[in-house]
Amino acid sequence: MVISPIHYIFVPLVAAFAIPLLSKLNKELPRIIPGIVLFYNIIISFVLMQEVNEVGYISEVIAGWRAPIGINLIITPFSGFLVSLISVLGFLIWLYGFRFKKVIDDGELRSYNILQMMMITGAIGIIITGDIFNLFVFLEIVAITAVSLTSFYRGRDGAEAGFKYLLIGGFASAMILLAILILYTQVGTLNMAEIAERMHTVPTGIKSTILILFIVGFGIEAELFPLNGWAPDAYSQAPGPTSTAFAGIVVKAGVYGLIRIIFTLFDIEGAYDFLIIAGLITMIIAEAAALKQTNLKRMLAYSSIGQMGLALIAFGIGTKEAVFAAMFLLLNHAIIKSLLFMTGSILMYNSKEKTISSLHGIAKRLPFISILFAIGAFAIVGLPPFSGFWSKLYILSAAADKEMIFLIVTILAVSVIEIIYYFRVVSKLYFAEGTTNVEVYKPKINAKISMLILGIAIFVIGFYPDLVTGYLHNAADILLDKASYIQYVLNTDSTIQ
Amino acid sequence: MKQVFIIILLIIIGYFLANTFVEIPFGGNRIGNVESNETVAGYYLSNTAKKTGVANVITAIVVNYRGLDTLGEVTVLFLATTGLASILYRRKEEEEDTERLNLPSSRIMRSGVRVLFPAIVLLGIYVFIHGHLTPGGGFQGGTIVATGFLLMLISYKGFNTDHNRMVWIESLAGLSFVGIGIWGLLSGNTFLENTTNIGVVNSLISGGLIPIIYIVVGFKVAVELTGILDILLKIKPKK
Amino acid sequence: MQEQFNEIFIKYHEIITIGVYGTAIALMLIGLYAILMKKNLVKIVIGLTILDAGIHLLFVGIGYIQNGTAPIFSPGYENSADRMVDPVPQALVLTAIIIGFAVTAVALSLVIRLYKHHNTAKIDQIKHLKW
Amino acid sequence: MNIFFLLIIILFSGALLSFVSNRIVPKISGIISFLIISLVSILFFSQVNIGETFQFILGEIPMQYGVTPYTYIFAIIVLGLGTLAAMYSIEYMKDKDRLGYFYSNFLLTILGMLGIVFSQDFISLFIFWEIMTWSSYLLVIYNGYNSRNVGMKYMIFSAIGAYAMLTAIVSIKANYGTYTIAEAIQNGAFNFSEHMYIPIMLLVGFAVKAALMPLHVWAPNAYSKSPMSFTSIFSGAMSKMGILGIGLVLASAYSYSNNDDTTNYITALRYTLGWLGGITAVMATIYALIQTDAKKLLAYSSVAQLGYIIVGLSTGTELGVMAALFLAVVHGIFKGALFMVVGAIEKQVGTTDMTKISGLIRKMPFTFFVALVSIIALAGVPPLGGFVGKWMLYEALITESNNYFLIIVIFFSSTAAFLYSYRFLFGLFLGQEEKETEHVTEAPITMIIPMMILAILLIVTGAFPGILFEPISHGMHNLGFSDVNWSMSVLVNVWGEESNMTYINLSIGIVFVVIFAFLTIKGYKGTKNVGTKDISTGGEIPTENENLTFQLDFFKPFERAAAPLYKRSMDKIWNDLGNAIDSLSDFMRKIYSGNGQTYALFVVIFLVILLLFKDTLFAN
Repeated sequence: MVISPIHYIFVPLVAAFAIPLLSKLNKELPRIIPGIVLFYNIIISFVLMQEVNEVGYISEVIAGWRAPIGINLIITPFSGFLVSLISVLGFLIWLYGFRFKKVIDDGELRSYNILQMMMITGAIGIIITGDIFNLFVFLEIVAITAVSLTSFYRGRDGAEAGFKYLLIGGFASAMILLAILILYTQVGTLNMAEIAERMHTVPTGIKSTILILFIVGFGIEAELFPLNGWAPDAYSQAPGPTSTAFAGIVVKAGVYGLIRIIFTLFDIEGAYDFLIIAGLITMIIAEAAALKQTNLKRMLAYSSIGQMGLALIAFGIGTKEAVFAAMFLLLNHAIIKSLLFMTGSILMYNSKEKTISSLHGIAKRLPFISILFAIGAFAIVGLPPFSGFWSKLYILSAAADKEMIFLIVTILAVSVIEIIYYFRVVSKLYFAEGTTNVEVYKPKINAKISMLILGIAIFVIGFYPDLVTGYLHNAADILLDKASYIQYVLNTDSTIQ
Repeated sequence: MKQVFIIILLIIIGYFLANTFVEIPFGGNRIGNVESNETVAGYYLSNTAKKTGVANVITAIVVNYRGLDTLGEVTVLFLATTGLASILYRRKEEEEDTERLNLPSSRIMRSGVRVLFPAIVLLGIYVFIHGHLTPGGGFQGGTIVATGFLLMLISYKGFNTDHNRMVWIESLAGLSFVGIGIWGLLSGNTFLENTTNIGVVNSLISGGLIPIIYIVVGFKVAVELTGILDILLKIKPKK
Repeated sequence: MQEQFNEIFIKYHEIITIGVYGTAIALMLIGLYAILMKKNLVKIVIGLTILDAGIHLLFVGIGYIQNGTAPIFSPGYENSADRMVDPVPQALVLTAIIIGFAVTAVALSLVIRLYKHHNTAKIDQIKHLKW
Repeated sequence: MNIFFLLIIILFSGALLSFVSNRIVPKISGIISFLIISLVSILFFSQVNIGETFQFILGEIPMQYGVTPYTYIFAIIVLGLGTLAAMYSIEYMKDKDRLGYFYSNFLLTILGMLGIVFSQDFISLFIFWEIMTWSSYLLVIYNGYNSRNVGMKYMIFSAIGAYAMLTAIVSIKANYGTYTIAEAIQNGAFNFSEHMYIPIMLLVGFAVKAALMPLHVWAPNAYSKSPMSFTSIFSGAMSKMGILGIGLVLASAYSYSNNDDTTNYITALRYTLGWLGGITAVMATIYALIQTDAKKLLAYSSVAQLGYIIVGLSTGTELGVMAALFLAVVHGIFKGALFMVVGAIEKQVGTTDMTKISGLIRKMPFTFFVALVSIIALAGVPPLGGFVGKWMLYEALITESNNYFLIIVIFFSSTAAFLYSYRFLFGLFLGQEEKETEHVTEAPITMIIPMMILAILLIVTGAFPGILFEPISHGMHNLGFSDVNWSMSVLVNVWGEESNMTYINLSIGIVFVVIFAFLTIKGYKGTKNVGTKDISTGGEIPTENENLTFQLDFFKPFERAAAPLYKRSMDKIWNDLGNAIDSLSDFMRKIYSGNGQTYALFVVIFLVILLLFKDTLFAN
């Protein structure tokens, strides 16, 4: 059995269905199996990423029907990159969450592991599927698991956050369903490549209505401004590993969905400008809201929303350099924000009042966590030589090429706000007079390893960005080359390429 | 005030939706501007009987052409059950303090349900076994079976589902669905590929793996729906 | 009988169209209204299902073709593929319904949790997480 | 391996090493960092050839390292001062904790500055600039939580500056197709006629570090709150990085000014900068007068001195620029020395509040000597380097600019500088001894040595300014200015008159020494040491805790006269702005009301808005 994209889906499914049975065998198995599965994902990813970088596309059809008839899974360099990122992060998050104290103390472990693993699988599915309705199904997998995980802790607020998420998420699924419905009446197919091919036959009025419905639907997952009310609540109430996965994985899938819709499916010029405007508003409001937060995880959530706004701006600029920069930002954001959430969750766990101000001088007690948090904070605001700098530079450079000075100034002004609130936390961690004899919970070695890996990644990419730039350039080129995508999906007969 | 504002918003949405659907003729023979033989629907209608041996085109689409959707769907259900279990999770000691919600049910209800229950379950099983021939299939059949269990749950206080057995059925059904998919990958080229003999259209044993998958789905849906109902009913704290 | 139906269909096509689409869209709007106006959590969940129901109805509606039959090759009707209604929306709506069911189930379980913690089911009283 | 790389790697690994080593052997990281910086200095001055460049590609951006004659001047400041400060801080920091943290950031700051000197392209310039910024931020907040707001202000302004710079950099790339500094200048990136915002943004970025007027508010507090061994390079060397940039931009801007279009802009720019520099100098001087904390006094004085330098650069003439560069180097030396002096006092006495201590001259004679020499240089009194610079500056202003009002302003501020110089010297070292300072002893030898070296350098540069003229004139050639005639200690002005610094300095010097000796001998005989409390006025004997130091209300009348100026400080304006942004953001987050239904309403409103504007938004 050669490694092919479907392995991303059936391996976790087998594991998910088997876990309830295996948990009768041994109490530890439900915790260990997801790790094996997620590690296998990494192997698949690297095999496929190598391949896709040379070939350009990898397509696999399901049930033996060629592309428009059956569902196909397609890996482009861009999606291959995202999937690899998600796989690696997924594994690290598992490693981090393995024996995560509060999860064990509070809640049903078996469900937790299944849900966490399936959320990652759903996100991967969103990215690799080539069929619009299949995308919807995977989106729902993510939504259900995400909501359940948000309400995982049995405290009062978990359910509230979960309900908000569900309400808005229900909206999202309704909108996407409606959009798929109208789209189907116009093009008579559900395959994305074929939709893209036939899109020019759709009347403009209907086309823009479909696009709007899609934007609202995926915008909710990608945390666009007026649609992201659920996000800070969900991020702050979910268990630590889950909020890490939200920031590192789920939101990436949402953004990818939005980008796929706009870049591949539609050929509407205005959509790019819309992305810029929406991204800008999202970024400004989210960062402004982050400035005054008292809960660390909530602050990180707003910051995450802001970063996604920046990514959308970069995608909206639409040139090859800009798309490349946006991908770089996604990479950076995944790594850095995951690190921040991982460390932030542990910090918050040790804070009695769950506020930033109660973290006075905790660095003395938790030096390892604190320094990683500081590194993450430095990286996310884009200070060289950390990795966040490069993505910011590339985005600005791409914006400058299009003479968008106002955009540059706004992005940088927002960055100043970002610096303020991150540095406020860092200096509080290190320089406030602290109560030093408080009992603190120190993470176990597995969590430390996974955080350390992310920390090292920040440095490696920061010092040597060329490690990824070549691949990402290729990915950006292919993402913008819609014609070859259509050509490839529709005219290749062989089942696995 | 808020009400008026919201109604205005809804009217605008309604207007735009209506505007869109005006351009989609109801009952029209064509889909959009694409000739019907170019749509996937056209392909399915003209090729299903030949290529899959399934009389019910919808079943062919659900289970075979778009089998991954169905797998995803089953997964969604499975995850909903799991999620429910985690959201409404109770510790051992709390578990003892809760009991199932028992609505006061009349004798007529109890007697009627007792009579109907086997029939309903049988109907359900019939529906998912004949999913490839007649309207219906795994989901519909599973739902019918679950309805039978719902009736039992609300009318008999002492009726309890066997959790252990349900977990087994659920897991095995799921595993066999994926297993069939993997078997397609091993014996053919692609996941869920229908590599067995497709048989004669309109006979019970036809369509290769499609009816088997649908039966599996039927079991899974039935068990999962019952499980969800069971969990949701079991919320009443013991006095 | 078939002819008669055809005749009626053509004659009242407009009205039927408005009836089918209008009902579906009206359902969606009712669902939206419930979501936006009703304070009770359960009613909001019901609104969500009504919204879904409207969309499902639209799905089925667009698949219909004039004078169509169910897309099942019953014995003796093997060659009637051109008269069958579009099967794809029906297959999709099946999936959509199940997903809707799952979402509703999770939503209701959350409502149970919320009611237990807050002792109320009013959405505007459940806002501990804000700003 | 390439020498530039090597130096940077040595510094970087030194930073890591000093961080780690402190955990293994306590207190060793000071010595390590001193050795590392010395090694780097030796390697730099022996191995690096001016003009040599090294190119490589990082992140798909071609980068170029090298040293031009112009940046060489700044390398001298950075490495010289850095080595001495590292030596100084071994003792100064001895009793503090988090030494690993301090020294690793110290080395990173040096790395950043050295990197800026090396950078021949904007991206590496920016990278090193930011490294310098955040590592120095970490040092500013070193003294603890109370300094947090100071650090925050510093970081905010640095970020504003850096991002203004980044905007300019990416615009240069977009419009002129290069990141390399030399090519950008060649392609006319800084001519003001097209893309005027590029040079302005760059200037803003550099001006923040040079503490130019509206952007200076971080400086006084940041200078005074950070550890003194660091402040000596913070104020002495790091502010010069801003000068480096401003000089570069202005020099290339001037080189376009033969073009008619740009001449007007350039003139406007010169006036603006000149005035900003002048106002900075005056205001900072006035503020320096009322400070009672010696550190703060020096901090304001630093800002004022930087103002002079910018005035010099703004003249755009050979003499003016040369004066500015000369002042930059000399300022680095004497301000470095002065902060070290204050640091020594802080370490030995425990406070730098001038109302609490006085009469340290007997306790710390060497420190006093250094302070005296540096203050003389600062005030621009003849025999020392400061005088030469100011002389040149005045000459440049008088002869080649007809902006007489600016000259008056500069003169005024220069004169006012005497007042605070006097206060500093008198307050700390002269006057009666306080009881509290009885136990005070002279600073340790490793702290005295660097201060002494700096003091001697000041005397040497005063007598033979040619030592500095040589690298500076090379640098000016590099910037495109023709040269001022100079020899080792002779300047020739436009009228052809020679001013021989040796004669001027020697004659004034001799007069000074004679008077000094006379006063000392005469004064020493007749003085009787009394404490401040050893008085009685009208039969009243002051109690122990009554503060009667000479320093109290030192410039009270002046303070009263300048009161309106103190009321409206730039500080307040910026604070109001910050508060406004704060409350705006507080308002914005109210959008997230916490009610799930409201969020749903947002979604619907968003949908409706998009639907209503769909034709304008998504018209194809």
